[in-house]
Amino acid sequence: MTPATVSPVPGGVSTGQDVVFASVDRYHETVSAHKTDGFAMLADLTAVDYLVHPGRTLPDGVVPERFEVVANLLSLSAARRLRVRVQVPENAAVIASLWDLYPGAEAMEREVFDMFGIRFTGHPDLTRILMPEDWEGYPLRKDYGIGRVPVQFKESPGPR
Amino acid sequence: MTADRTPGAEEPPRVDLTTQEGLIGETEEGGQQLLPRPQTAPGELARERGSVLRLPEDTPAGDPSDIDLEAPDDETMIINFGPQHPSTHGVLRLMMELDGETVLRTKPVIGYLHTGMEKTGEELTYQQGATNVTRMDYLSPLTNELVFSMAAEALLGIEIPPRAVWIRMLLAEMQRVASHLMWLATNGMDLGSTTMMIFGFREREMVLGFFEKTTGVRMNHNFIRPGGTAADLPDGWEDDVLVIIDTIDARLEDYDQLLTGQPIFRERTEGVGALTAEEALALSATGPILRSTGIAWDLRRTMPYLKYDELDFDVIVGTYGDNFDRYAIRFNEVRESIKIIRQVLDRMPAGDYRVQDKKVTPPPRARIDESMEALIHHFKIFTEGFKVPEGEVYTAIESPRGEIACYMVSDGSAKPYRMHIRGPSFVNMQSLPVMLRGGLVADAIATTSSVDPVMGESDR
Amino acid sequence: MDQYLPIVVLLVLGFLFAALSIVASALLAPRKRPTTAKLAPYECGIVPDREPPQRFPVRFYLVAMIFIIFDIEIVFLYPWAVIFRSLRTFGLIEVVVFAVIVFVSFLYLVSNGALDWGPAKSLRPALSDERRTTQSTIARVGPEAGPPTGRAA
Amino acid sequence: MGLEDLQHNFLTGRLEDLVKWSRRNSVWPVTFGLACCAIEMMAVGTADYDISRFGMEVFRASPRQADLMIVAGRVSQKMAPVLRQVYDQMMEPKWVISMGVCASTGGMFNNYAIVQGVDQIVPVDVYAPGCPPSPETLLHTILTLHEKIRTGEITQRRSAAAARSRQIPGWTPERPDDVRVATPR
Repeated sequence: MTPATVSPVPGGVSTGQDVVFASVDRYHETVSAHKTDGFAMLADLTAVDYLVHPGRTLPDGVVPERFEVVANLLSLSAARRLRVRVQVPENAAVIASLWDLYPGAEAMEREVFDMFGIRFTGHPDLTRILMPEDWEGYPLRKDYGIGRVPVQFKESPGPR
Repeated sequence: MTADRTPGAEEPPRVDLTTQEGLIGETEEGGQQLLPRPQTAPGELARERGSVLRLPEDTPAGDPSDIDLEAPDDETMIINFGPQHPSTHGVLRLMMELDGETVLRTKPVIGYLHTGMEKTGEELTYQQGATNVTRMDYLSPLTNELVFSMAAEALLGIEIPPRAVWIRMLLAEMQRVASHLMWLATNGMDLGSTTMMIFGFREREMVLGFFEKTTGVRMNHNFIRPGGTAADLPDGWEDDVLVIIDTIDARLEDYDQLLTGQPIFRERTEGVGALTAEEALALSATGPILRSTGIAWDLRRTMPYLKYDELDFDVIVGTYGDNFDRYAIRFNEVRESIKIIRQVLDRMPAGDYRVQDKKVTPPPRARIDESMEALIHHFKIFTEGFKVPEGEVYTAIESPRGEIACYMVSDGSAKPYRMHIRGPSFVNMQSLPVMLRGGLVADAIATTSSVDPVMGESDR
Repeated sequence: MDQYLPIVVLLVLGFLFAALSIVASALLAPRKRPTTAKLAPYECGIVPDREPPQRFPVRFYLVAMIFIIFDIEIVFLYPWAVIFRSLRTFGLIEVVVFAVIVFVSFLYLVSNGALDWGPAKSLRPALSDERRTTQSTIARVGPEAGPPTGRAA
Repeated sequence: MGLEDLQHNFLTGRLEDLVKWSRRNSVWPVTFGLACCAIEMMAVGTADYDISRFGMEVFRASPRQADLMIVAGRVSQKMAPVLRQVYDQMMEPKWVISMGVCASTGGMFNNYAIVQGVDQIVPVDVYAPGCPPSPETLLHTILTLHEKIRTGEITQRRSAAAARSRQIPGWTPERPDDVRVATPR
């Protein structure tokens, strides 16, 4: 399923879709290899912050990191989906941009940068897309509070 | 700002909003805006000019006979097709550089309706999650709920009873009819035909009437929940649906005559906002935009979910990829949805409308009084919510605007660990710079309306 | 004197209407000190930070000139319209000649492109000439077709 | 001298009623549709629930020609200054309807992204409950506004004292300092 030259760790099948784990430096190669392999469209690109849930099931060759960038490729001719999951360490949260392979990734990567603070090298315009420009902090990180204004009649600041 | 604040911790200056000079707000978005050409990176400049297929830096964007992109800076004008604008379908801010009336380059600035729904999604249990998700794409709320529920069920690994599947398909297709009618209304209004606005909303009210009868509310239903639906269809629903689809089917001829018959409408949509198949694929556009370029990609057909593989319907595909094709596609998709609804009408099975697994769906209200066990289940589900085994899933379905998908990660607790919704409008809107290049400002209105962006789902 | 009475009445009425509306708004308008936001140009809700461009492309002025041509033409038609009945056919021929002369100048303007505002490069793909309907340029892919074999997939 | 300096006596009574009647029956809303409530606001504008029966025939796009701002939908932090700018550019006398719970109190989105109640940015006249308020609710809100115009002061719509008296003693509305609306300059 994956061209032999690139050596991402196959992640088996999760609910009917193939999953592939790539490392940060082989990420761009893996995606371009799959693109030539028939995956004509990048359906979605998002990230997950595994700060509070490190113990997730990963194939043995993969070291769990705090962030995980998930790119979802779609092959129209074979009607198949493929998820490329990449572990991104917290201190060096930088990963290659897929902008030159799929120009549609530009906005998705800007959203991941805006929400998680993961930088994309080679991205033409890495600025915030959803939050105001002068907003500090990256909202979707697990250590970022939800910013709830306490409701007047319920003094306890607990969950709703 | 991050921690919860106790009320009145420090006395904020109580600004009296009525009588003073008016608060000058900061609407400056710096890097997110369209900067003058010298300050924009070449890659971004090519992107804004709509040359999507990565041309080497030195070749001029598009073919040389193209518009004069090198007009000197002081001759061109950067305008805000701003957040508060009648024809941007919500709070989309399109910044455009114009040479007179011709659009040179465009940059959509979004985020004016960012509601932090993905963060809120991590705070709500699976049982409550549908209420949050249903407010994303407010023209087809049931489609959001469907994709969220299917993701939760995929993680749970449960099979929902056949009647629930068919009810979901019926509601999804009725929602598609309502959404396309709403699009026809606003597209007609944007291009000057207010009668189409009245027609479109009049028919849509009938569909909303049926939704109100079935789910209790006109919008934001929270009716499709993990495990099936919240309630059964009201009895006598067959003739309600029959009346609705027969009236709409008959009235489609008037809309066809009203819009296609108008030379102004045709003049403003034929050949305007053209997109080629390679550009649509490169920009990950889906839905009517992708189909208008000639690629027959409709998830209901190519990657069927629920019971769409047992239904007979056509996927409508365009040829030129311009506004008129997208109008024709949506127009005929209403007919296809009506054809599907007729098949669902006579093949709706009887039986349960939600799965009987006591851990997932609450017991019927009546049984709570009699059996202690039912009361315990009811209490547990509504206070703590049901636990979903650990894992991650990406389910995608065909919403009226394109592929809406839910990437859900669960850590075994009762709340999703990460709930990301792939909004079709968020991605389709990125193809605007390509479609608007070289057109007039009036064409920008027609093309933005033909992309049918819903800001709730693109800003999430 | 009676010939000029209607003109005088018209002038007085015009003046009165103008004066009345200015005085009324000065008298009745609430708070007179407009805030800085209210004086700022309306840019769809965005606080304008750049001053609006001064130079406008020449096409805008061309359209204004065309308007002036026809405006003057109408001004000349007014006196003609008052007495055209007594001029009989001579008056008719005279006004037709006048109109033709003005129209020639309009044709000249249109010929060298004052009115075609269309995009320099017509992005309209090669449209077949027959009239497009909601059925003509779409294809229906039924259940029997295999995976999408669209041109570029 | 202006309308606001009018003394309240029997001579000016009829004039006030006339002015209030004319204002009440031609309130033109500015299109400020944000989210789901905007769809219901549009539904109110069309044939089934027709607000032009109440003189609101047309939704003006530019604030210069509008009297009423219906804040229809949730107001995000990025949208707050834009909302304030459009409100400032509206002509006097102007009113604000906060349509839906998201505009009125932040609704179900009590998080970092939504301004918890539009009354922290603009003075609000009538709050419409519901999520989204059904068209009938919006019509009821509009009639309440008309009633308020009919019985209210001509121009001293909301003097500062009136706004403060309505507050519950001992509770100061928490106004997050990050509402990106700078203090006036």
